[in-house]
Amino acid sequence: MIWDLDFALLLFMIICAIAAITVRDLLHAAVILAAYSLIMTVLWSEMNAVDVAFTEAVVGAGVTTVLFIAAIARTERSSSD
Amino acid sequence: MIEHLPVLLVTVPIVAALLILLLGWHDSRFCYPLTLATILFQFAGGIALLIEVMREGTIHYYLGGWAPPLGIEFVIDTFNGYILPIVLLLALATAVYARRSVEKEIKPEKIVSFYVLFQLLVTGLVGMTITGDIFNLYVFLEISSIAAYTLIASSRKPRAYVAALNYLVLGSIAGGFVLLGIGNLYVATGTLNMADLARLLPASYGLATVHTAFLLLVIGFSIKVALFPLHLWLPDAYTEAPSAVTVLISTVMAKVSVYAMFRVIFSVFTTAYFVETVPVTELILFIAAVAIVAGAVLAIAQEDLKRMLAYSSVSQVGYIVFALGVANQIALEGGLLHILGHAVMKGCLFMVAGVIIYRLGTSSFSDLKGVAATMPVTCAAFALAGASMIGVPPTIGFASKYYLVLGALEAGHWVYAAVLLAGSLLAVGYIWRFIEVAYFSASSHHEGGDHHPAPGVREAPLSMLVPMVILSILCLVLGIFVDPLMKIVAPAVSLLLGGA
Amino acid sequence: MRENVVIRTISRISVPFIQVFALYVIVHGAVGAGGGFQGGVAFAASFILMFIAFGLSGVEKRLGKKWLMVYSIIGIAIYAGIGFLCLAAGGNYLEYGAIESAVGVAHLHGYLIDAVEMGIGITVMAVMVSIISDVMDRDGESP
Amino acid sequence: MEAVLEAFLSHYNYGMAIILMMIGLYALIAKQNLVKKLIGLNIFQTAIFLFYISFADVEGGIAPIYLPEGMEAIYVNPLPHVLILTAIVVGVSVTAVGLSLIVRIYEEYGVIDEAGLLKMVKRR
Repeated sequence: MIWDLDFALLLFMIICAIAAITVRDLLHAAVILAAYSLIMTVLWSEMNAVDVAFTEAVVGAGVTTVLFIAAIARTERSSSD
Repeated sequence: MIEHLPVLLVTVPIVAALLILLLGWHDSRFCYPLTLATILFQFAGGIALLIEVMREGTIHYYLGGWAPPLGIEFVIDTFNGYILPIVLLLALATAVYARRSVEKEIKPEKIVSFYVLFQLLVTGLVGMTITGDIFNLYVFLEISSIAAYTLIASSRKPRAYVAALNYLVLGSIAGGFVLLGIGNLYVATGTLNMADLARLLPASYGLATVHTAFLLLVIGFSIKVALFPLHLWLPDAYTEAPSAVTVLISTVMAKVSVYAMFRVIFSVFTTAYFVETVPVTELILFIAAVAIVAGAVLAIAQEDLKRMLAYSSVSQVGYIVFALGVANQIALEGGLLHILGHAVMKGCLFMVAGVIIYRLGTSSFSDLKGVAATMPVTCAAFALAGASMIGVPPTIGFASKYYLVLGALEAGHWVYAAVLLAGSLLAVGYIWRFIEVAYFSASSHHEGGDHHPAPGVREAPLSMLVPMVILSILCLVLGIFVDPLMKIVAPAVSLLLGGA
Repeated sequence: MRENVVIRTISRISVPFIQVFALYVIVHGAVGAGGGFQGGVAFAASFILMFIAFGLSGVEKRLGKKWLMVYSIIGIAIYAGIGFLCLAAGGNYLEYGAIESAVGVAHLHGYLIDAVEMGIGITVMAVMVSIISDVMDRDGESP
Repeated sequence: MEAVLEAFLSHYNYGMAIILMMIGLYALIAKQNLVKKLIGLNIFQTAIFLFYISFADVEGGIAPIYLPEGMEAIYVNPLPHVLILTAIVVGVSVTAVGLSLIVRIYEEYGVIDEAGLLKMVKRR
């Protein structure tokens, strides 16, 4: 485990998380959430949790994002807050 | 086969659920008998396990043959041996009751998935009851919760979607807290098996990790059981769900959540921890007392029968948690009796509300005037179960409250004993509202309101009437034969107080 | 959705690779990273790619919505069936050693684990695809 | 100073996990938009997973993968990983259910923010 890399990834994650809940466009939020999941994947494989990283890559960045985008496509794209 | 019964209770219903899905596609008439048969099997299994436990002592089942620290273990002792038949009895009654109510309240294309989810919900709850592994408890909790969200949303009313989403958000927060608490326990001890946890925890009672875990678990389960300030999801969810689902989640699911709370607090943390190390009993007592009074007052203020019963559930959960706060033998006996009693009587009351919605299409008090004239048996069942809710002597409700008050007095909580009695008085207030409307108000049918119960309003169909009447009679029978019941309850309580 | 040659060609090329990789993940689960769940989701992801590239209705016609349910049931049946076989062989639920000693074949439990993983993978794939197509399904129009 | 740095280096993971948890909870409670709420739920859940993976990690450990005969190594604790796999499955199912509920709500009421929804529900 390389702690500076770890730390930088965690900082990126926090930035992504804040961005995901503040942007007004929900589609952007969903894509930022996918980026968040991908950073999480890198972090976990770096923490030796390869199984979990694998699952997170497939589920968090893949399926969840598709679900969000599909739902946003069927509802509204803009958010008031 | 009896030694494999614990795992069969969980796996057979899952296979049956898939069978229901497959056959239900072919013809949706297969669903109902299959569901009934499976739950009947589970019920018989639950009774068999209870008898086995009473005779032989605790049953352990190792999944995959791995012994506890490595593998998942199913444990049936006197406590969950007592809870399991209650869960399955109510599930059975609901399954019988569900058929007609589902035909009316759920879109035809969703009936198959309704039965599948019903089966999954019951299975999740059974799993939660019999598991001996705390993470497994979380998994089953989430399985049953997800099934419950979907079941609530299967109603025809669009407001049910909003209620289900609210429940989903709060339920997921609760699930997250429970997961965090389990993580903290694992950090402190390095095991997830409940018996091992109880053995290893005392060494680290001073650690902040353990206190955090306790707090997180208690808050998580408090949301799940809808303890007063955290009950916000409950009224909408219970009111908007289809009647059969309301019966199931208000009785069985609420009770299993209470069971999980008791199990974690008593069997994992032991009485020594939460009475001496972290003295929270005063706080729990206070919250429970507030819940009893506030739930009842809110119930009186409602204009809708189903919503009133939902708030009454908030009040009654307070009674059970109250037993946890007193934490002595007598009060806990009362609390466990109340788990049974409240399941039976609230099941009956919600069934009455469901029948009224089935026949009249509404459960608002203003539309129910004089309903007793057309539905005498239903209203009689309500009166009997309502009497039990108030705590009129020969009923189960009286027995449980009697033990609770005795326990509170023994522990020297005079004020709280008075609160319990006040709760009963308030229960008179809300139960009486329906009785008054149903029996003593002139029928509004001729006054030209916007709702016209056509001449078709008559007594409920037999398949709904039978479970309802049986439950209401059970309120009385269990109350009269409370002594044999205590032979099961008393060992369960000693088990809880004795630690693991 | 507009015709998009690039997306369609790329997904036509990459879908088989994703599927082979998913199968590798499932089968290799016992000794390395991965397993039934991850492989199943990866397999489902290949179908999701097809949904996005070719639209929902075209893929569903080939896949068959009913068949998805059948697949999921087959998967669970494999899993539960092996569990019950262990019971029949005198062990506890999913105690592979029991079958191994009953049949008398060495290293059988490795294959049994693979079979169970396969069952899980099939179920996860079917359930994921049906969830996605449920959420995406909007009168034939795809996002 | 050394001790402070040491403490920071060994605990920053947990601090970050807690910050992420708070961001998620804030979105879950304070955001009006329902999709935003679910995004918050996702962040909240992944933060819990991060907490688990952090305490499973061992200084100098390697990933819990089967090694060829004769090789020795310190593995990181694999049990939390397995637990988190289960929790991820639970998380994605909750997200799927929640999103399909949101879609239904939108079809029924035409709004996906809480204030508007409250108004619509009251009106009916």
